[in-house]
Amino acid sequence: MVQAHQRGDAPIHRALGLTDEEHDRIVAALGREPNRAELAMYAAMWSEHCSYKSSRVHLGELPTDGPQVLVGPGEDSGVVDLGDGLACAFKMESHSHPSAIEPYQGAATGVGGIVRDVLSMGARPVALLDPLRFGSLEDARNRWLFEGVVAGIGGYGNCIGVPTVGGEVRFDPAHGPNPTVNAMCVGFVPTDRILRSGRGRPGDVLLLIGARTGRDGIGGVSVLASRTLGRASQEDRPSVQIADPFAEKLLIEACLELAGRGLLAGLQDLGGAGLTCAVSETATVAGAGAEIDLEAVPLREEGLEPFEILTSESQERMLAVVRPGDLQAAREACERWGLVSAVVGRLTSDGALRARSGGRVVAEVAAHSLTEEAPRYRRPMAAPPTLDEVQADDPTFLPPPVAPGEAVLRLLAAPNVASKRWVWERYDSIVQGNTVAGPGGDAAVIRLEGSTRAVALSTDGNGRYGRLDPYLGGAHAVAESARNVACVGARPLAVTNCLNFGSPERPEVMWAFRETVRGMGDACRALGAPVTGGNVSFYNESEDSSVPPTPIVGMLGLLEDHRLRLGSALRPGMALYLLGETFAELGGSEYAETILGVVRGRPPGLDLRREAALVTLLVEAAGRKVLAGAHDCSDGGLAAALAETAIAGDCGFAVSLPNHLPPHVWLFSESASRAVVWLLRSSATDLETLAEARGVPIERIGESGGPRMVVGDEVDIAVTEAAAVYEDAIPRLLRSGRSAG
Amino acid sequence: MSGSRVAVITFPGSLDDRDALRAVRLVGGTPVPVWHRDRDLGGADAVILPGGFSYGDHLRAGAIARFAPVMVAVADHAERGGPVLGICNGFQILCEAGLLPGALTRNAGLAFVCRRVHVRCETSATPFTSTLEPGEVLPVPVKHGEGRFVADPETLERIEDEGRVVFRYCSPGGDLGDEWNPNGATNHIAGIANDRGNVVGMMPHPEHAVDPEVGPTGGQPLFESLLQAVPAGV
Amino acid sequence: MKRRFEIVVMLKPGMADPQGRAVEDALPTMGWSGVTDVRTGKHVELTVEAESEEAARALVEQVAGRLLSNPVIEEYRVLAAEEVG
Amino acid sequence: MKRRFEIVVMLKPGMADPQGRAVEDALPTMGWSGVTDVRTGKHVELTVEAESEEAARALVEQVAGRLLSNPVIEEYRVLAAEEVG
Ligand SMILES: Nc1ncnc2c1ncn2[C@@H]1O[C@H](COP(=O)(O)OP(=O)(O)O)[C@@H](O)[C@H]1O
Ligand SMILES: [Mg+2]
Repeated sequence: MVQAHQRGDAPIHRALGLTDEEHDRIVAALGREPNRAELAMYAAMWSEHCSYKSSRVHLGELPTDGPQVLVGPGEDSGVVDLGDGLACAFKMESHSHPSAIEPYQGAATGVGGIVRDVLSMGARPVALLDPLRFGSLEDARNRWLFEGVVAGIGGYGNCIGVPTVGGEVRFDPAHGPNPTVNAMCVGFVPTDRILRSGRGRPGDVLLLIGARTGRDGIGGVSVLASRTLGRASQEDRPSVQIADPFAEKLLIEACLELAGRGLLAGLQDLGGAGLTCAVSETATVAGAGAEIDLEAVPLREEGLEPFEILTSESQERMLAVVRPGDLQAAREACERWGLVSAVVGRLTSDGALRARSGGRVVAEVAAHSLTEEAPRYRRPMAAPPTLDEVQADDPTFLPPPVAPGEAVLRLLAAPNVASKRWVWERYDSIVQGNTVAGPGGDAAVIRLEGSTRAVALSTDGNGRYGRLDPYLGGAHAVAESARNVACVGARPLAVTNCLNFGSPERPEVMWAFRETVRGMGDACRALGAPVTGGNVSFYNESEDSSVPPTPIVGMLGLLEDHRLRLGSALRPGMALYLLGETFAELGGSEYAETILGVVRGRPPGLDLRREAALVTLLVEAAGRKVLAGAHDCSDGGLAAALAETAIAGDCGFAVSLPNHLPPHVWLFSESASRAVVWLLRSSATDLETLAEARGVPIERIGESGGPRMVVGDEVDIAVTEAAAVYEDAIPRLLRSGRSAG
Repeated sequence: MSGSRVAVITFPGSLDDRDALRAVRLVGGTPVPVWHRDRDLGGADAVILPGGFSYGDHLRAGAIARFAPVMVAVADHAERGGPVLGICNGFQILCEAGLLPGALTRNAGLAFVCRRVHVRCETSATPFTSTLEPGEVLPVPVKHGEGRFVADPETLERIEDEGRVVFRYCSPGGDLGDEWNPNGATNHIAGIANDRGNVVGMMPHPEHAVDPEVGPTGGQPLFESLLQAVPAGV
Repeated sequence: MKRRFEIVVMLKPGMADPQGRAVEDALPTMGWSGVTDVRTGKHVELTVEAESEEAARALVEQVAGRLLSNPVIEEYRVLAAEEVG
Repeated sequence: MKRRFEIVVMLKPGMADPQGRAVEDALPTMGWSGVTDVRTGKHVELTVEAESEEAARALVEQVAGRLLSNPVIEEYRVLAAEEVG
């Protein structure tokens, strides 16, 4: 029988991250005190991480539908239509907390988790991207985190055979104690084979597939997500797990075989809150209940308590919903792939989630009380008092301390701008044989086998902008990622995102969060790219510091014919154009941070109509073969964009300066909605006509060719010199640590 | 007409098996998928051990896979002089199984490396290089963490003297040098053959270098050579 | 005075050991039965030059605890050292 | 009768050990001096059930020599076994 949980133990619920009010809600929901197992279940399910209790009310403002959306937020990952009977499932998630204490395993298990989210939809994972944020590489601990995280992402992605084709790395002192480690996975699934949840029926069998269950992340969800890192890192050891990518690879193949043979009524990954979450969600969406037998769960070690089995977050497990008639075939398929499978329960017709152990009921709660009745908070919000002053202080008009030529080289060596080759050469970006364009360009391109169609992928988020103006930070993240996919010729289709913030219990954090979501929402609406899913990671804080607002956007673009894809490597003998208009906007720019040493002022403005026009123009011009190549302007402005294309193509250029702006402003301003494009001179009028039709400002700035990068009388640098600086910047920072003391 | 039958083995953790099957198809051969528990090669004329992380590459790459039931059939096939190509993890498995000499150890840089490299063909005397001239340079990708070929001095000398080095990492122009060697392999060795030349192992991925849409095409000659070596229906 | 130390770094008890598990699962298929609880870890040998045994040991403890292992997931032990003149 | 064995697998003396070298190079940057000849290897622990000590040992030698180590590049040693009931 269920034994009562004494008020005297009240601190337990607090230790599990539940407030006294939440504890009372549980008592109300049950009509009695919860026992330990039930308390653990609620603690896990009502944690910020699982319930989104602080963010839900705001996320509701994001646009989520469009004709292309087949599955919106709420499921394990969103799914959009790619045409030709194929759909794309994709999602992004954070694994920053574990990565901060065990970078390799923390990052590796993060990849595993997001892959299972995509697998849950019945989709084959076809690509990974990894947006990362660290403190300065001058610091030994940050180098340890950086190298460990990159090794962990590669160690996992490479071993499961899913190419890692893109991502970002940015550096900001505020990320030192709180690195941000996000991972995005993209999968393909035939439209008629998408596994939507809610197909389960009473009587269906719950089949647990994959790794055995151990004492992993017990209460970890609560502790990890509800306590600040400083306190957690002592308590949360079991929450860092050892990744088993080999088991994940088998899990992928087994689950896809089951899905392909139509043996699944549903498929759920086991993530936060483990079995409790998977079973209660499966039951809730099916409008059913569930009976589970904890003794049937294959264990890695003896003596697990019921509450441990119920909330264990052991990796590399999936829960399949199987019709009784299909059970044997399903289990045989698992065996063939060398995977343990176990019938752990079945769906029932009453709404109760009932867990038995040794024949006796150890937990019994209404399934929906764990999910739908989780608390929701509209937490207090307040803009940080100092923000106005910081924004008012605009660096744009400070005198340039160095000549433009030197500034260009210093920007190319700035970690945010410098080549990330050191990172992406550690990732298998070609396995599966469909990588038309891997890392190094504006967006990665993955073709749909047997079709001319392809998806274009990019992740973006500029920490400086978010810090100075969260609304613009959110909007720019969407705009830049749309620009990036448009620069390869793809039309923005849909967005996933990961919102990395500090404690939602602090009004200025909650305010920044709301502003960020507003900015993202407006940009997504303007660019016709709805949000199909994402993840919120709060409590990215340690005692003394918090991450700045760090929204990261993952954009999915569609390329009708990947043979018309644009590259970002400059070719000689072309006419160089700048699309979009340049304003005196150095606020929050890479130039301001690297050359002037200030992160102040107002970030570049964003006219979403202009951004949408630029995106449409790029897609149109690429589709009509007017362009030879394109590269968007982002960190470091026009100067960095030009230099990057020159380095990529080992080809110089000569451009002339306009007279309406000071050279350093024109070169380094980060005005949005701009891209550099090059084309045969014979196509020039076509482009100009298209640009005029779309109302996109266009300026012929020069020609490509020769071994040097020349800008008026201000800049004259050999491409090889620039390339050396650009490529060696990050390796040099890592080496410096090894030699110097 | 259906071309020569080329088996591609799938071990638990194989990753590039689909790519190898696709490459065989692309050059006009008949791909024959074979499972690690199978005891025969499905009547194939040649067999490819594909890249990947068989058994998670635990202990050492290939250490567990070489015990798979199908490896008996692979050994028999090799014994009869049938063509065997081990790519990346397949190369590692062949070394672990003793079908090729030496071993593949942790990259000198201690990190996985995925990069387009160039390799120089050193001999035409294998079923996979018969259409190539020694000295020909092929652009192909590598992607591995344990690709540094090593062997004891005597073995190394024998391999070199007997002309059993099939490929060496090189510059686009065919020159040798550490800057062109992605893993620190001894003598820049990227691929070797057994004494009869019918068993070849290589770290680079020819199966990822046959389709111009997704990469270089330096792998095509290997598959074309193979189809010539084992004509359809012979 | 030089001493040679051996350090063993193993995952903490209870932590999953995928490599050990893979080996254990593979053994029967290779015809070896009766082997259980396979755990794998790192073995490091190094030579330390220091005035005293204590100083050397202290250094080894430092290196083992801060560089060779991560206390969050691993534990280490230092095996008996031997003098190497 | 069950016995717990420990097996150490190290690269052969002549073989380059880049990982050991990396550790050695990292030490001074962390302020530790006097450490040399760092060699890294694998440490494996396993439990064997067999009638006799001899039978158990024979099995361990098999597993260590044919699976856990590759004689081309590595050598192994079996550390003293202990009974675990
Ligand atoms: N962590 C990473 N993993 C994989 N690829 C990365 C990573 N960081 C950067 N890249 C790649 O390097 C290129 C440049 O990155 P970035 O400067 O962020 O591009 P952009 O500024 O156009 O968004 C992109 O192709 C990106 O995918
Ligand atoms: Mg870009």
